[in-house]
Amino acid sequence: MLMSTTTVEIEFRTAIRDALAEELERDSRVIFFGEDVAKAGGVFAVTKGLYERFPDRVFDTPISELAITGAAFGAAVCGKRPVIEIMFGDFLGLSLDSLVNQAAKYWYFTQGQTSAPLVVRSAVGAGGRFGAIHSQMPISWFFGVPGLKIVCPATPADAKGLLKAAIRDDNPVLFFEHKKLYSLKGPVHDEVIPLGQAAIVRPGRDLTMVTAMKGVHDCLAAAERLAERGIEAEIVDLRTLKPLDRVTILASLRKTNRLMVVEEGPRTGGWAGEVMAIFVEEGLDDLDDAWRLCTPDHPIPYSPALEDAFLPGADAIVRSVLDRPSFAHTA
Amino acid sequence: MLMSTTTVEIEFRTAIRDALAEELERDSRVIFFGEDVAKAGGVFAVTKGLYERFPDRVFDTPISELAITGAAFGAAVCGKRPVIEIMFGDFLGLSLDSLVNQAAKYWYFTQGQTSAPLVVRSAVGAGGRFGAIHSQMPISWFFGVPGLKIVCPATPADAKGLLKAAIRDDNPVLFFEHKKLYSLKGPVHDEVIPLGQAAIVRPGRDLTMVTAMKGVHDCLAAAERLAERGIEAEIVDLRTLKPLDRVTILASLRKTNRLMVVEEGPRTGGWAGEVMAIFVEEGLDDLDDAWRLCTPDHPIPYSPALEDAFLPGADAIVRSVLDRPSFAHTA
Amino acid sequence: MVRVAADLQLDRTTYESLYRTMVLIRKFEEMVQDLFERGHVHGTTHLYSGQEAVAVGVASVLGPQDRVAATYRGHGHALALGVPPQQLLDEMLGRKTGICGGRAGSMNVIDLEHRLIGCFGIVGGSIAAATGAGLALKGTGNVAVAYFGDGTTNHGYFFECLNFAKVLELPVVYVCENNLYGEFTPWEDVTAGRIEARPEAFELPVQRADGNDLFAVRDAAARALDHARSGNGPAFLEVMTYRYVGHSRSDPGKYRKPGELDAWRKRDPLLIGRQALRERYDASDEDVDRIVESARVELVAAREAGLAAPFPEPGPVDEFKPA
Amino acid sequence: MVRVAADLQLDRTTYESLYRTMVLIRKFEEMVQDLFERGHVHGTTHLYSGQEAVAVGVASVLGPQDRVAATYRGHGHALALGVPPQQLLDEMLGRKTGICGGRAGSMNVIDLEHRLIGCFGIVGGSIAAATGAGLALKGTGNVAVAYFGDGTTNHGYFFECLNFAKVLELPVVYVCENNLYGEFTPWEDVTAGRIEARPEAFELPVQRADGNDLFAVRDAAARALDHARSGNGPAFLEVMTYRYVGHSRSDPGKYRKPGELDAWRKRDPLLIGRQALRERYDASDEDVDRIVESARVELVAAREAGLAAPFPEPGPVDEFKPA
Ligand SMILES: Cc1ncc(C[n+]2csc(CCOP(=O)(O)OP(=O)(O)O)c2C)c(N)n1
Ligand SMILES: Cc1ncc(C[n+]2csc(CCOP(=O)(O)OP(=O)(O)O)c2C)c(N)n1
Ligand SMILES: [Mg+2]
Ligand SMILES: [Mg+2]
Repeated sequence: MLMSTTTVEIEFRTAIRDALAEELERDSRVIFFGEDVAKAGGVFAVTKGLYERFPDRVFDTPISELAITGAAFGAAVCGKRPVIEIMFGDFLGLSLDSLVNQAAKYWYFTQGQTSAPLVVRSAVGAGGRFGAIHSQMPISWFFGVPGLKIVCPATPADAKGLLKAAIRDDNPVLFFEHKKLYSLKGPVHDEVIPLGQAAIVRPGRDLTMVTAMKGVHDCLAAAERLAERGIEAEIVDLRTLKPLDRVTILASLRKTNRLMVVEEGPRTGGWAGEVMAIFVEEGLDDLDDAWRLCTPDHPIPYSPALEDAFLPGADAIVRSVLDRPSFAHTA
Repeated sequence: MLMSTTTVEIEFRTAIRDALAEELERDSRVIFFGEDVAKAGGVFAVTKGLYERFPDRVFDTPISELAITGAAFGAAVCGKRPVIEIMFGDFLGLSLDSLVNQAAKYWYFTQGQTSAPLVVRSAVGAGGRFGAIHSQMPISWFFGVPGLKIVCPATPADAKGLLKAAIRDDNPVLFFEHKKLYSLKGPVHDEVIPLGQAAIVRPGRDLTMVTAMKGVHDCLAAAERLAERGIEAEIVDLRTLKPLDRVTILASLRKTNRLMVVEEGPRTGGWAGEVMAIFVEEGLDDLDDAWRLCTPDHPIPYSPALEDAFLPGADAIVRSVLDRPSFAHTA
Repeated sequence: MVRVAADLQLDRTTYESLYRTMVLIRKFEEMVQDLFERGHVHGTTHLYSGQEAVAVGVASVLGPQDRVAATYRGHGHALALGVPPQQLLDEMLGRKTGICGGRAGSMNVIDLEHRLIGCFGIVGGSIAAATGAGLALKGTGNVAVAYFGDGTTNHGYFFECLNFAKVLELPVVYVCENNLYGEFTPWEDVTAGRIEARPEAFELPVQRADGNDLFAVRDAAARALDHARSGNGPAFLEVMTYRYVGHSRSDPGKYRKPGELDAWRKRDPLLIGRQALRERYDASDEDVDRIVESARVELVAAREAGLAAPFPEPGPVDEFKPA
Repeated sequence: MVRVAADLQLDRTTYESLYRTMVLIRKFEEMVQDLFERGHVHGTTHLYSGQEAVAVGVASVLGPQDRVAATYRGHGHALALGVPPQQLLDEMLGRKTGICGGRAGSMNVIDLEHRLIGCFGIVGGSIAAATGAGLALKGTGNVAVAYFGDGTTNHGYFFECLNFAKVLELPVVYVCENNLYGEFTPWEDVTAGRIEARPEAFELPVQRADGNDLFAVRDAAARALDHARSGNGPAFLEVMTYRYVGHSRSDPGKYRKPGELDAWRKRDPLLIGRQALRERYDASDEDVDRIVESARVELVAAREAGLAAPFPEPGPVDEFKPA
């Protein structure tokens, strides 16, 4: 292609499709399979047209998550670069055994001789009224597993650049796509974005907001409103949860001394706790305040009246900041 | 029984067997099943003799973790109180879907009309040279799931009292048995020990060690050696990881101002991070120092030479304390 | 298996009420689709239109203490079991008056009072739940029923549970609703061999029935239930049927073979039902229309009341059931 | 399936080397057990004694680019594939010189150089891995082999993968080593119907063979491999065999039927192998003893070297493979 950057805005879902297409094109070891991903193009219309272009390497499977994930592992250690789709992240419980017990340990067992380079794409997150079993964030199920990378893009550009990096990565990678972002439009580039690097998507001096995926947009909206009150939030989009970019987080905290972690996911046992633990371990001297805004510790409700209140949107973020003693004077 | 307390010491495994037997005796809704648990009495000889006493309610199953866990759920919502054994905690990936997507959500969906009262017993933990796929701590897979209780006993008395409580509890409960504790002897009582209450197993003023399971014994041994140097560690045995006893932890921290969390499990994404996050959120003013001692972020090695170095035993705990600036003068 | 001539036992009143339930389900689904399009029902729904004879036929031979586990495509199963349409609709509307207070939504309906231990959004979840229910019911003379689709017969839950139930001789009837597709994929494309060969391999008694004919379903279900109820272990039923609308909201619908939908519409369970009312029970067209109208009226009222019902109030929720 | 008269192609030298491998496996396992009892091998081990003809028979007809996935009971499969006994032993001893540097241990051995993509500690893991290997090998003329036991045929992985492989026509040979027990449980107690009925339901070609007779295994394996290699999709092989020692270290061993062990010992694969050497190849007792002795000597040396080998040094390990 001639243009390395384009100002044309494309949808998040298209960015993912383009990344897949370009990697399938670039590397004949890449294969892509899952339920209804080929002929039908995916239930979120993410993968339309790929089967037509790569009929030998894009295919539909039975409804068999154990087999799909296990087969991805076996193919990966025999030279392929499989990308699989597990339709909803909520179904990843059925993939966990294979990912954790096989894929994540291969690199260690073989002493670096080889590894299991595979990518699991999965639609996650709430807000779509899909109810408690089609809206979860399965991150906490995997976050404590050594050897698995976890990618969580917030924009079309990151979705594309990170997915390409994930496919080229030699480790098993979980690639989470927030359903509420699929229709988000934005510019994209041809860059491969390295895994493990957070991005400062808004600079600020008063407070560091650490977040990911849809949370980035909620934080951005909240930050605008906080700015009207003179509070300048710096927003760290983690982009990759594993490996976690401690350097960027800590650099921001050294500036602001205040940490707010915004995670869509249950408060107990989420990655927000890990970010806070890192802060304590590495930034104790700079610590003025630190807290997290997550979802309550109960299943995700279906009713719009309940789901909206359940999720940490921009309103809740603003409120949560203004509730802190150190910002109370601005409230 | 006449004696409500006995000074006879029994093994951890016997305490579990007794709890099962007494609950099977007390409540005819209790059923117990799993792989090789009945006729053979379990691979760790925990459940010997139960089948002979309760042939209708204790039975062997096929090697089918999906079915075992799913059947426990279905039986629980139809009036039974199932206890299942998943032989090694490492296999719980195969149980996750049913526990997370069905059992943990029933109470919420039915608005408290009913719930899924089931217990999953499982042998966990390293140190037995079982290698990376028979030594894991699956806690992090479940720790972020609302609606699941997690019990982690450290002594025969707690194993018995907590298992009885788990069986009587109306929620799904994961009951983890550390392999290295099975042969540990100790006194037992007839008490049912409420879930969600930590125990101060050693008082101290200088430092709070928060830990569980085998870590309790390692911390106790380390504390004796630290005491020789004038450092008095208070040890909190969590006993239940979910619900987590914040009150006991925070009370101890108000006294010592220093927190060390000792967790057998990968540093990233473990429950140690959650304890530190709680400390930050609720105890920030009292914070002098806080850190965690966990296992490195890679799979568990088989070789004794590697496994011993991998695990946070008493030596490592002592070293870790003496490495802190605030204790450096005593080193 | 014992042969039960279930159809002979159906008097006109009973059959009329079964026919009415089929009509109610169809109209309920049409209403849900309409309310979805108007933004009152949210997220996604999986409609049962076309498969009514299965749920109603099976439910017609269930006992009061039997238990049922259904799927995300569960409105029909729920209504056939007697879940009040009002409460079911209110759930979909996200109202406080919903059967689960608006917490669960279309895919996760539970109504223990009406024998429905759950609708399960995970493929295979219904099979596991019913297998466990069978464990609880063993020896009581009651039976657990699992509904699931053709696509689900490729799932680990299916195989593990069928074997489990057979080994333990559990009273479970597994009802596979073969509607030719799992989502957008024809079942033959992803399924090796015949579906019935699978339960046969586990030595379960297997029946196939016309899923659009209530009498055929009822007859086969009665035999399967009887087998399980009498302590002979699990039984399997494959019913051939067809869904008229998309798998769920986002269905591109390209997969149907030309003429397929029309051919099935000619064998519409409501059409067959109406014919039966006329031919077997001598009902007039007006008699049938009166039934249809009564179902319509009931749903019009439900719709109105549902749309007027209050939303639940957000508030703190206990994570655990207290002691 | 094409019939390959594999046994006819075995010249004496080749057969002698296969027989020697069987002997090597037996003696290796005896050595491991002894070293376990002396505290040099740790944790748990699952020995292959009694099943040698399976691993050696199948391996004897594998091609150089085929791939194998084995189980926690994998020493025999590894040795049959050519994994050096020294490196395998050193792994069990936890030494730096082990095939995985002491990191993996008995249950998780991997040796890609010798076609072994892994030994899998999770029941069914080998089946999934081989299925994926088949995906990678499709169209290359190479085949993936999965080993697993009777008990594993009740696991979700088994069913999902067999269906998956058949639907996608993957070149995989599934070898079920039916040794009558899964851990301490007789297979009939937990298995509904015949095992072969399951792959049959998926329309895989199925063979049963005497797992204690290398020629029988080899013959059946050659046919199954040929089927898969020629692009006809997966094939299934059930071999009947018996393990002499406990399932693993903690085996109470109460479950064996009286006389069963003795009866199987009379059909010991080494006995049958020795007979074949004598009868089919005219070898003398001394010829055979010389082979046995050579295996013994190799292992005595391996034992000595293994016990003298260094332990790995603990040190920081990268969580991820760097770019
Ligand atoms: C474990 C799991 N995998 C995938 C899905 C997504 N999904 C929902 S319905 C469905 C198709 C099921 O087809 P079938 O069993 O034939 O039932 P039908 O919808 O046709 O009634 C799929 C793949 C799911 N809900 N759960
Ligand atoms: C998923 C899983 N469940 C349970 C176990 C424990 N386990 C190890 S071997 C075994 C028995 C397997 O029996 P079989 O398949 O017949 O193989 P064999 O050991 O007889 O060779 C069991 C239950 C396991 N490793 N993985
Ligand atoms: Mg279907
Ligand atoms: Mg076996």
